[in-house]
Amino acid sequence: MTAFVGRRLAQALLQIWGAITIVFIALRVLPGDPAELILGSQATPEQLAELRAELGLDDPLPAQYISHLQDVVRLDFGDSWRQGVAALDACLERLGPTLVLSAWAMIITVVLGFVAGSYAARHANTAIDHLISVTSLVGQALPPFWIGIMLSLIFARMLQILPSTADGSMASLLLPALTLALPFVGWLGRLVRTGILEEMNQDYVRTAHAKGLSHRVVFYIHVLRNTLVPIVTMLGLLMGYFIANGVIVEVIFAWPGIGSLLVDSITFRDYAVVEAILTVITLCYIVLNLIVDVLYAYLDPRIQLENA
Amino acid sequence: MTGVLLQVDDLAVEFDTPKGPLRAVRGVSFQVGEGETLAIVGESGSGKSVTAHTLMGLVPLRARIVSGRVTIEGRDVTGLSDKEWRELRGERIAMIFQDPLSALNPSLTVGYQIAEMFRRHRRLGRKESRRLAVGLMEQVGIPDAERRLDDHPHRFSGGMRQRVMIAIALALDPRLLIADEPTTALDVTVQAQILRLLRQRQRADRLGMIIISHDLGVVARAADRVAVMYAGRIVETGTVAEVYERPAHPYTLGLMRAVPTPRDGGAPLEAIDGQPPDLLAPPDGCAFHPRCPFARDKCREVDPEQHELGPRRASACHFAEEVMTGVHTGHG
Amino acid sequence: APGGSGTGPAAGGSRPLSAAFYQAINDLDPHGASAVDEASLLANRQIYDTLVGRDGDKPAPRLATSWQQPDDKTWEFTLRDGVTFHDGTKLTSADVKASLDRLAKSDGPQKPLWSMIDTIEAPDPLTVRITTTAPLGTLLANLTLAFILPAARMGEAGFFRKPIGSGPFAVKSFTPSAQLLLEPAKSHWAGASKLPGLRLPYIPEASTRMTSLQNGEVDVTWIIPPDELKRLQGVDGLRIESEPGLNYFLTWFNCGREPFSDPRVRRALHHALDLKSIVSNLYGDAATVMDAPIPPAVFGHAPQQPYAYDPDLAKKELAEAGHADGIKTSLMWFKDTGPLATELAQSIISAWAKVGVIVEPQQIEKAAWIKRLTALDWDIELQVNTVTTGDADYTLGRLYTSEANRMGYKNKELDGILTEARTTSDQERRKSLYGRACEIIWRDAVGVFPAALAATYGLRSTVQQFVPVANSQPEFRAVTTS
Amino acid sequence: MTAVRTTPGRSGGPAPVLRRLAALPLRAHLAIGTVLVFAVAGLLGPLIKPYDSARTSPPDRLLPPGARLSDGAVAWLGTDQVGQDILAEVLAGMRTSLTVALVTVLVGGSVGLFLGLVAGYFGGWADGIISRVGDIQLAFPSLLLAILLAGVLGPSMVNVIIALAVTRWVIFARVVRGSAIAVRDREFVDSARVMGASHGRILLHYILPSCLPPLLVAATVQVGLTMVAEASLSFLGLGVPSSQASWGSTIAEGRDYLASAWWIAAVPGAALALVVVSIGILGDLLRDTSDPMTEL
Amino acid sequence: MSTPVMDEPILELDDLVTSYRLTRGIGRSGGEVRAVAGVSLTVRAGETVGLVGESGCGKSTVARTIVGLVRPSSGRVLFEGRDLSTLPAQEMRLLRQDIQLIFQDPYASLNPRMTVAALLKEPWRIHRGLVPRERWDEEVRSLLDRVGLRAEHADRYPHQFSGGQRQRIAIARALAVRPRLIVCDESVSALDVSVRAQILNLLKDLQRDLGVAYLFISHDLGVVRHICDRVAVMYLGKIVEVGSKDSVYRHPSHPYTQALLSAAPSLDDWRDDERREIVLGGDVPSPLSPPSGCRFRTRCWQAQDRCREEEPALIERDTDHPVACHFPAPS
Ligand SMILES: Nc1ncnc2c1ncn2[C@@H]1O[C@H](COP(=O)(O)OP(=O)(O)OP(=O)(O)O)[C@@H](O)[C@H]1O
Ligand SMILES: Nc1ncnc2c1ncn2[C@@H]1O[C@H](COP(=O)(O)OP(=O)(O)OP(=O)(O)O)[C@@H](O)[C@H]1O
Ligand SMILES: [Mg+2]
Ligand SMILES: [Mg+2]
Repeated sequence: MTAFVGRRLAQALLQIWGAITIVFIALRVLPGDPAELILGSQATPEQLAELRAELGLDDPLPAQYISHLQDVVRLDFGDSWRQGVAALDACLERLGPTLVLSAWAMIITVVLGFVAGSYAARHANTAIDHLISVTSLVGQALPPFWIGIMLSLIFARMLQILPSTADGSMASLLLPALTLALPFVGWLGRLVRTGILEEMNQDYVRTAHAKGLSHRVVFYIHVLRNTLVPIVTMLGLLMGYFIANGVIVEVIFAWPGIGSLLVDSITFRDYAVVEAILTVITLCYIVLNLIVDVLYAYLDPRIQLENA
Repeated sequence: MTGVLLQVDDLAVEFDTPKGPLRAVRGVSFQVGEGETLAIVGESGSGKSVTAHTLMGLVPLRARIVSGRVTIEGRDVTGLSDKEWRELRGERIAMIFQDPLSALNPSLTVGYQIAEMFRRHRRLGRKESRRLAVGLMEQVGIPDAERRLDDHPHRFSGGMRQRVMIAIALALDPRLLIADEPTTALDVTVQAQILRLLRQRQRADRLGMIIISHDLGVVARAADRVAVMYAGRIVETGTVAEVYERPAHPYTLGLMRAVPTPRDGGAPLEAIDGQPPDLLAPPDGCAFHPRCPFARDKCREVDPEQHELGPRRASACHFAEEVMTGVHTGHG
Repeated sequence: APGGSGTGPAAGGSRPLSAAFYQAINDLDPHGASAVDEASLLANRQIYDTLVGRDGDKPAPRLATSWQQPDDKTWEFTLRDGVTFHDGTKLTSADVKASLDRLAKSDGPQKPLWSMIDTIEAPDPLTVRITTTAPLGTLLANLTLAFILPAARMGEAGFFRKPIGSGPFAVKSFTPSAQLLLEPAKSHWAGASKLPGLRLPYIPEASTRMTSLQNGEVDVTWIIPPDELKRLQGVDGLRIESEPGLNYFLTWFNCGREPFSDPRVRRALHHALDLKSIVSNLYGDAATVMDAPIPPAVFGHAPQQPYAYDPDLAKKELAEAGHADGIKTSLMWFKDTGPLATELAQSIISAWAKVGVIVEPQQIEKAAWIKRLTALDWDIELQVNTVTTGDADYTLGRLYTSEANRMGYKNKELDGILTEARTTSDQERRKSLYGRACEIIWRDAVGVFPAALAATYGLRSTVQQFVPVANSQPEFRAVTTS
Repeated sequence: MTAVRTTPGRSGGPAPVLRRLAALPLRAHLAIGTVLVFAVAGLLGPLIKPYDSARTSPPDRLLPPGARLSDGAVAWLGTDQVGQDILAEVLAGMRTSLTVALVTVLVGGSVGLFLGLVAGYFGGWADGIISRVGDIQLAFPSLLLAILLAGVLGPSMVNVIIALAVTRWVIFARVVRGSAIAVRDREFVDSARVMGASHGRILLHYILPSCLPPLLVAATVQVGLTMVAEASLSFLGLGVPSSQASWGSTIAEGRDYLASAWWIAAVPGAALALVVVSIGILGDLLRDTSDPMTEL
Repeated sequence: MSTPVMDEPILELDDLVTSYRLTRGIGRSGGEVRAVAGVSLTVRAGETVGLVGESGCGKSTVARTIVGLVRPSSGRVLFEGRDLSTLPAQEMRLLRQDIQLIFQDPYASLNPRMTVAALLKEPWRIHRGLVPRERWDEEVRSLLDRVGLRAEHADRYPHQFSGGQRQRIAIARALAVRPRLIVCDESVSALDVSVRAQILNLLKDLQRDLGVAYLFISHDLGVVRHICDRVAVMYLGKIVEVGSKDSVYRHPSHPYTQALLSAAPSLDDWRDDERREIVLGGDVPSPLSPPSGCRFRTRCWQAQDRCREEEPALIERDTDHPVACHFPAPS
């Protein structure tokens, strides 16, 4: 177990290093210079040069890279020039809302996805099954922002039953979480459906019936548990998607999350914040995957952590 | 023979396939008595498994019982409801499958899967069920049962898993045990262990048992009586001695001659030519006639009925007597 | 949960007034990197105070009750007595000196405004004396951006996460570019606010912002997108107020580059545009066609004779300039520079196409736009500019000099006028000098100035005493709700 | 017209294909029909309804479907916020959106195919490096990576394709690697090795054919998802520049008019949904039939 | 093809050891399985040697090592006296033709995307010059005929055949390069008895006509007895007993061989119901951690202390029938 976690952590470190490097390369080669954005269009060349030197933008790239890595190890991404605070703080302040939103989206997806998926599996190849499958395709075919704006128009502007922006209430969570979840409800539903159908064909299900167990017991105790195994891995991925897709939803519903901050920070070349955010998201992602792996091993005893 | 445990009359099962109905079982009749082991042999696809599953009320997906009656301990079970079947399965009749790994739920402990029998059927508590499960595991020869109870199936070897399957099947003292190729996935030495265990349990509890196999050797070792299946029909029945010594159907004869024996001295085997028939469109007359060295015009036209050759000895060949003597003259 | 203590649309009397501007408040440091962002200024106006304010196009007393100029380069301000910061300490001349010193030393975008400051002295607690290296006509206008901080505390770490000022509202909580939550200061020299609180959420998506105004999540929001104006006017429970603004679209020609070094070409392109039709179709009431290089609300504005829409004349002039076969050029802008910017750009491009000027549209990203703009690496560009101080110097004096060289246009005469206007403290004189500058810029067609945007406010009917202002930085002290 | 004849004893041939086509479920026909209609419209669109981003007409802004324009033409699907005919814009946008999606999938697919084959077949350090790079990249949610790249590169069609293709190759590489590994140890590959076949031959004749069907299925799915992703980038202002009509940018720009001029976003939105759903259905069908064993 | 002299060794395995490295994560070694732990065996030209043993004992690994699919970690594979591992690649490729492998699963061993003709021509494409192109079609026909298929089958795909027919195709394909030795790894185990008989007969015919030698791997003692000249019994990576068919079957000397023979079901088993059968307890130990000393001692009913400490060598006693046991039964 410890060996497994150790190996996974080594892998995680590698991933983080890779992520930091990708971000560094991407940000340093891109056109646009924070000094100009900071000083605005009225700055003199001398002022610009001074600020660039101060920001360390004049050093050769390898030197910048090394010192950047050193800083990152100390969790020091520098200050956000736009907010005037440590980039990491600026980022962590926004992480909470994103996680809350993603968690709710996850709950909605899982509940609706499992209900739809098991219903479709039980009624495989009926009209309702096809309907569910087409609906799920439509859910993924519509741009998430379109779904979000429509939900907002219908429930907030026309019906006026739900708030359209984050105001701290539970009700204000509903629309953004739903927007985030909807495209994936059908996706998960299809996954659950095929999972169940596949599992139903397994020999052990036949054994369970031969044991004289009721359909409920066979389904809930034998089949569902095994269906969960592959799906749990997907859920880790899904949570990652939610954190990332949050960008769009956060913009629409003025949700104070990490995604909208990221987009702003890229636009304004707030390198420190971009780096902090991407590192934090990568970390979340990696931690999630680690949790998934452990959960996976718990659910599926065939996977042994020791020699996974 | 004492009481009849199982009586099957003219059972026929069809699959709905895109290419039309597939007649997997075509009028099968046999009986199994208390303390008796019936072996069903036949090549792949001859309908052995479908027959066995139907006996358990586990009619496969897209399959349908076309005709026939199945009586278990005198009770007609053909039209039972789901709930009634559930009370029968495990309690009165039980089943063991070929591949003991895939037949066990990979994510539940072995102990749970055994104890489940007591918990669901007998409504016993967790502790009590566990205690009984340990007892069962010891009975089927799993060493260190107490400790292994909480292991998952993948930690057991093939032979041990099959012992677990047997424990599950025997948990509620059923009267009839169906074993569908119980040792095919196992090594010879382990196969010997399992066959011995089955035989012991069957004798001790005076179980009625159906053992399904394509291995004539296994059948010879494990069974009292044999039913040979070909293309969805039983073509010959009798005691092991009767059938092995004097096959009464050309197919049985062919099977026997296709198996290498120490006595053949490496001489070429007498293979059965041709392919098993397409069950979507079985040939007219006797299904075996295209491959049969004895075939005549009658065989091409009339599908032979089972006919008695003696007490509980029957063959579905128009020329059974000829075949029986043929064996004698051919292989002195 | 995120968002702080706001409440849903149905909540009752004690909820804070919710006012959503269309830009994000990133930072509460009034001297920092975002010091001239309109959103930051909006926040700063509630939290801090300045020595001088504006009343129409005239300076008005705020923290300074009066001022005089002992000589051309010296200004003396008398402070209001009894002003306190939110923590109860008194605001004195030491605070003013410290704040102005900090501002002058800052690296932020206000730096150029304060480069001519020589010394700042605080001879007594209620007097501040500023000397400049040369006469500085714009000092009062610049001071409307100089927010005063408590000297003793402004250096504290983390001070600007929950800063203290002497403005009408104190900070309760702040999430950058998400939400600023304010509560009324206990006392204010002009009278304490009666609002239970003030919430300034940032709602990036225009349609969401409109939705939240309509379902009551937000009480005030501005700027209203032009296309929403008409629709909102008919909605129950809402009212629209608008005021000529300080924001305007400008389209510079790169006058240092062929073919735009030729004023005939620039004028021809002017004639090719039917700005009246374009602006009224696109913006309706939300913008007006400009008649000078700066909007009417700005001090120093002088109306000019509009260029007539005359495509034939345009073609003729182009031919005269040697471009009878037309011109191939490009127009660059970034997407969010202003409302309907892309649509405006497309309309302008279409109109020019009709006189044979083929313009490649270059909608680029803001950072790249700035880089190219300052490097003069462009043919034509479109942007929204803001006269932040409300004084023509902020725009004309800063951007149109040969030294600034922002669009390759160099004119010695104009340089002289602009320098004089900056260094004169006689406001009447300044006004006429800027009028002259407007004329030169207009005549030489340094750029096209398509539209001045109105500051349009949408309010719930419950909001009273709200004063719409040109600079998009309304004060909420006097606002009440019914 | 030549008669179609079938050779007895042979599988394949045109007649069975037609028969198989006829046996497909209704939704498959609908999906194929939709895709065909859109393909034809995309090809002929510029001939029917030319689109020019520089031809705006402010007086004709925001007209509802069926309205008459100032030049007398009828805008059957309405006009947008600069007075462009939505029909023309959607037709032109389809070319952009489909080009972006197809090129992205083609580029990502080719890179993924190559790397996946190498990783899956050779294993060892090549696999180690490729898989690790893939892991690193997957530690980045794909939308974020696309945002970062598109933000960095600036809005242009090529950049959108680059940003999206970079996020896709891993998916394809994983699919290919998976099937390559599955096939690599199959007995028929071993028998080719025993025969003395070279790596190149095995890769080309044995591994590649087995990797293509799952790759094709993944590609179909990704074409749809890429179109949606392109729209999302447009929403954030990082997509194809507005001078080049694309469904994504039209939907994104129409979002402010959903309450007043719904047709701007609804028409391309519906088109996008239709195409993506149709492609999705086709992908499902492909998935169901891609195994040659099921052709029996 | 000339009829080779029977006694000439064609394949010699010399203390062959083959291990699998278990990998864990990023290039980390997770230990080794010595699947073949020192096997010496000789196959002579034109003869059939059977290799029997239980699942996992390393039979397939021996086969895979011989045909070069895996590399031995030590020991040698000599083909006609030449060490395969030291040969240059070019010669190696040529030698490849001489040894062919037929697998267990007739469904998995043929490329589903190739027609039978393409499958049979594949080796000629690889080894150019083996058969001139213009004779390909003719050669395909004669190969099909050889294995009892009809010429019109050439254009079909493998999935259009039954299991027995597929195995015939696989055999035809192996014959296409005119090998001297064919390794049959459980080649008939997946087939029904009647079909199995056809294939066994075919293999025998081919040997008679072409003089190929077989290394015949199977767990079915009856089949091995039928087809082989000599038999080697393997247990956990080692050969425990080798000898001519008659001497091994009649006088098994190793306890494992005895148990195996007694456990193997046969048609005659019904005759003596209460036969003295030897039923071994337990399972084959894991090759990851084989027992010390004699590998069989954990299941051996006559194991003694010596078996724990000392590993018995495969010793030839009086006859040509070596046994690796400290206490072999007298033959
Ligand atoms: N689900 C199914 N759908 C269609 N046909 C089926 C299905 N299951 C079995 N069959 C057919 O029914 C026939 C009998 O099958 P069954 O499984 O009973 O054979 P078997 O004798 O058990 O063979 P084996 O020895 O291979 O297990 C076969 O021809 C098979 O193809
Ligand atoms: N690729 C591999 N990696 C690791 N271990 C392997 C590999 N292949 C085989 N082994 C192990 O090597 C041992 C011998 O395997 P091998 O396949 O040679 O046995 P076998 O005698 O052919 O068995 P079977 O009768 O089941 O085919 C087994 O323990 C097996 O688990
Ligand atoms: Mg079966
Ligand atoms: Mg093997």
